[in-house]
Amino acid sequence: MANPTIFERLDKLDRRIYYWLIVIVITWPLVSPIGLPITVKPSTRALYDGLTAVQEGDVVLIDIFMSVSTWPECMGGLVVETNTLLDRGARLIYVGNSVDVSRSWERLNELVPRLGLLEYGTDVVFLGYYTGADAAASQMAVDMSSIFPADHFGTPIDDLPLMSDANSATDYAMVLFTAEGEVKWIQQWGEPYGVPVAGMGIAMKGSALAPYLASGDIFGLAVGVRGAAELEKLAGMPAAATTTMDAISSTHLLFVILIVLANLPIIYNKIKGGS
Amino acid sequence: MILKDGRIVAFILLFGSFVLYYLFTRMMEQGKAFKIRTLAPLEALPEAVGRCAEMGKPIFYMPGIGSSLSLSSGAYILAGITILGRLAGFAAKAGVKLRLFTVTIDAMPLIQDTIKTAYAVEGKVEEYSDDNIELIANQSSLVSRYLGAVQRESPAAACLIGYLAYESVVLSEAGNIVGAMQISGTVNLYQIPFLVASTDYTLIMEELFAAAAAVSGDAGAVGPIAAEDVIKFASLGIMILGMVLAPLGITFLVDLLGL
Amino acid sequence: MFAVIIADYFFAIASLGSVAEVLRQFAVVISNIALGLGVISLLRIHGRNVQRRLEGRWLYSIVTIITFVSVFLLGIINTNGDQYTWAFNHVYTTLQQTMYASTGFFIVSSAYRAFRARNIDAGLLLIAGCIVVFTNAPIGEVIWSGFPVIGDWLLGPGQLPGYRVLMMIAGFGTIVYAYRVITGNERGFFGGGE
Amino acid sequence: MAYPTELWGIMGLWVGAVLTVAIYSYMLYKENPLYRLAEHIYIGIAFAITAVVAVQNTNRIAVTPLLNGQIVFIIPIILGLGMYTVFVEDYRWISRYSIAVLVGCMLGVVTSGTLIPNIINQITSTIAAPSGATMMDWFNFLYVGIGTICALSYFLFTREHTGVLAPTARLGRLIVMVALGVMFGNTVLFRMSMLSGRIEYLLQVLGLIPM
Repeated sequence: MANPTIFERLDKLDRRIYYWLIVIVITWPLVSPIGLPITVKPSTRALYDGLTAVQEGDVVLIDIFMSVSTWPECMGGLVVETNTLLDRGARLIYVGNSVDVSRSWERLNELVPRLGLLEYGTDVVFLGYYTGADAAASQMAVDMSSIFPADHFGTPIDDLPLMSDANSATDYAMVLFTAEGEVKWIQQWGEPYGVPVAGMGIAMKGSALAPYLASGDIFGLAVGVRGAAELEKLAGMPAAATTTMDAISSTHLLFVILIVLANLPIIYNKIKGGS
Repeated sequence: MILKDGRIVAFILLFGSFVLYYLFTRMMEQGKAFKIRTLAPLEALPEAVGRCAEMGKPIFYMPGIGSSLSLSSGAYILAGITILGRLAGFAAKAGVKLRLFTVTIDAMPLIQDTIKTAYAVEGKVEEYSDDNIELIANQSSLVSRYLGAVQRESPAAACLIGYLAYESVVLSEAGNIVGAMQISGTVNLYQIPFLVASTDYTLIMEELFAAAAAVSGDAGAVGPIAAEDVIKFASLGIMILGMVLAPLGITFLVDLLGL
Repeated sequence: MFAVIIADYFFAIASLGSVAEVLRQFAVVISNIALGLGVISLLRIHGRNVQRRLEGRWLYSIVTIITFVSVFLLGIINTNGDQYTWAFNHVYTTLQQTMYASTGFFIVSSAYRAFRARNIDAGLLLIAGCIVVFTNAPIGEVIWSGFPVIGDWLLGPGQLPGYRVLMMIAGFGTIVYAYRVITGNERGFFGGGE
Repeated sequence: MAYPTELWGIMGLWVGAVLTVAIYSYMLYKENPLYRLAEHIYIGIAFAITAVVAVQNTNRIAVTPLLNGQIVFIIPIILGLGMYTVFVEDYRWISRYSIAVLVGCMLGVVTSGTLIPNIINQITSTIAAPSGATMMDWFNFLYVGIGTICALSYFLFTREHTGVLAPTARLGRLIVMVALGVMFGNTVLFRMSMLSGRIEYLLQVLGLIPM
């Protein structure tokens, strides 16, 4: 190799140095934010437009698939979705497929205090945890009460007025997924019953869901914390996701610099060997 | 018509597939040969073993995490073990030490059996040892165990083939540090980009199944894959035709598929 | 089971619908009860460690067992109790988030060590990856306004054919898999691995 | 959320912070007893919480209806318990029936759900003419169409990649690589947002930034 010193030295560099470097580049913008501008992607706008098109009294099912570990990625988006839907007068039903969903529900209530002011059972219901993936979703589509005989707090479903209007898929105006587990809603609710599906996915869903987005199986998608920040911008309520964006910028820059550095010797050798 | 609206094409697709699978399996059993095409990662197995033999170093194998009984990971772990059988054969022949790390308790008997059989075929059953196969309690401890073992034993090649999760990036990096040639394969979509960028050969998604079928050569495995190709050809034909028709404003095919 | 649910999907027959409904409910109950399987295997592994006084391990295994038993009992007695909620919020939540996030470190060290353009394929992957990275991070736009333009194309039509095919392949794979399980060709479930 | 004032709340925050540091000490320093302790607590508590939720749920969706007279629920309960025989060599066969029911149902649901969105809709939307009429729309239509065809031809397994298939399969593989590259970039976003969430938490506990 022509210039071995720097690359070889980088190669032998203790990995812990990289790790400390990350800690530093994340901490810095968190302590003193830069506030780089954020542009909104079309799929996020489509989601937001769908949310604002909801009519007063429409019932929306929100699947909090995320576990507490995914909060930094998806909670911001869930908050905007909830606020926007409440502004439109929609009635919301929450379910979740993660064992810690009750914790996510509590956190959502902390972040959207007006959820607690609504009349529970009429305007909003938290049904709680379900398991059984696709089988459960497909069963919910025909009879909600068989999967949830009672809500999370033990109130029988018959005592919740909202649930009598919302026992099967056709009663719902929309399903929103959070983080993951979206395919079962597309396959078991969207496709057979025509319920519009959309939501807030972890960043990888930006790739995995692109075909569904293109074929119209989902009408909108916010991708990861970036999507959450875009939603916050659209709704005019900057919060946690917007703050995170600077740290995203700095770490992403570091990441690309390292990849470029790693590949310089290869490119150099190719050019030298080729000529 | 008792068929639900909009499900006719789906019905034909599903049952048409089943019929084709059955026919192709039968055809194979009656002697018709279908060959799975060359898969570069599979072809690279002898090279990997050869490298180890030359350098006098062991080869590592990791058939993934999860349970062989689970719907999401089971099939892939088993596919990984089928490929392991072929690798173990090469290793036995060349006298290369094969080290395996797994968390899949329920697949342990199968893994041991697969390797032992491969050694027996080469007439070297006495070189087989259970000690080279390590069962580790969970994913994170597997990662730390593997990291340690790679440093100490510095394998000349490593295979990460099966159901992989976040460990893929960590383990392949560990392999790169000691300069091992690496072959990987998984169906976990999220991990494939990392494997492609950091290992030498990767079986992408269904290639893993095809590779396992190619290794086993079993009619029940190869037949459906051959039949699947017929369906893929049909899909290709429909798409090519559809693309020609679309600019002409003819929506006949789109309407047909909507039935 | 398979046949009933498939038939219910295709045919509009009322009685079939209710059988399929009961079956789906059964599946949900069974998968719920099966959640406990992992617990048994956990107790077996760590119990054995303790029994054998495995060097450097058994004390930790005791920690695992004590944590499990105490939190489990607290939860069974009262899920909304203060102690259980506390353990849930501050220990479980934290560890869950922390462990999940730790790959962030590894990705960065691998960026230098492992991600090389070994061939055209890997090169293309890395280039597309880096452009998307700069599309996701607001700083990309500051560096060059072209990043989000190319990136948005990549995130839309650019990746579409590749993903579409990966999805179709997964779909075809599911059908083959279903066939193999039904016909008893898949060893995993019914052969038990012997 | 404001910084807690009562003892348990403050203690909770600090326990959380110590555990976070304990886990990251593995990356930022080296494998050490503190990390191991945190790791083992995690394994224990994760299983405890899963078990508690499983018990609660089973109670809610099966045991309660059973006690209310829906006898039919005895079947899934027995089948569910049957799963546990996997651990007993001699009775392992019992678990196969439970697994068979579970797998049968799951396969039925998954297979029936996969046909239209995963396969048929994808073909349909590839060949549907673009809604807009700009040059870009038609370019994308061609790119996506040809790309899909080439990429699918790469996944033909019983033909060697020679003749007509040689260029299409090669191009197909490159197109799959572009898709994987995008996934790669998105994964980086995910990992980094998770990590920055943790560091934000630590900074909040230390009082360096507001809650």
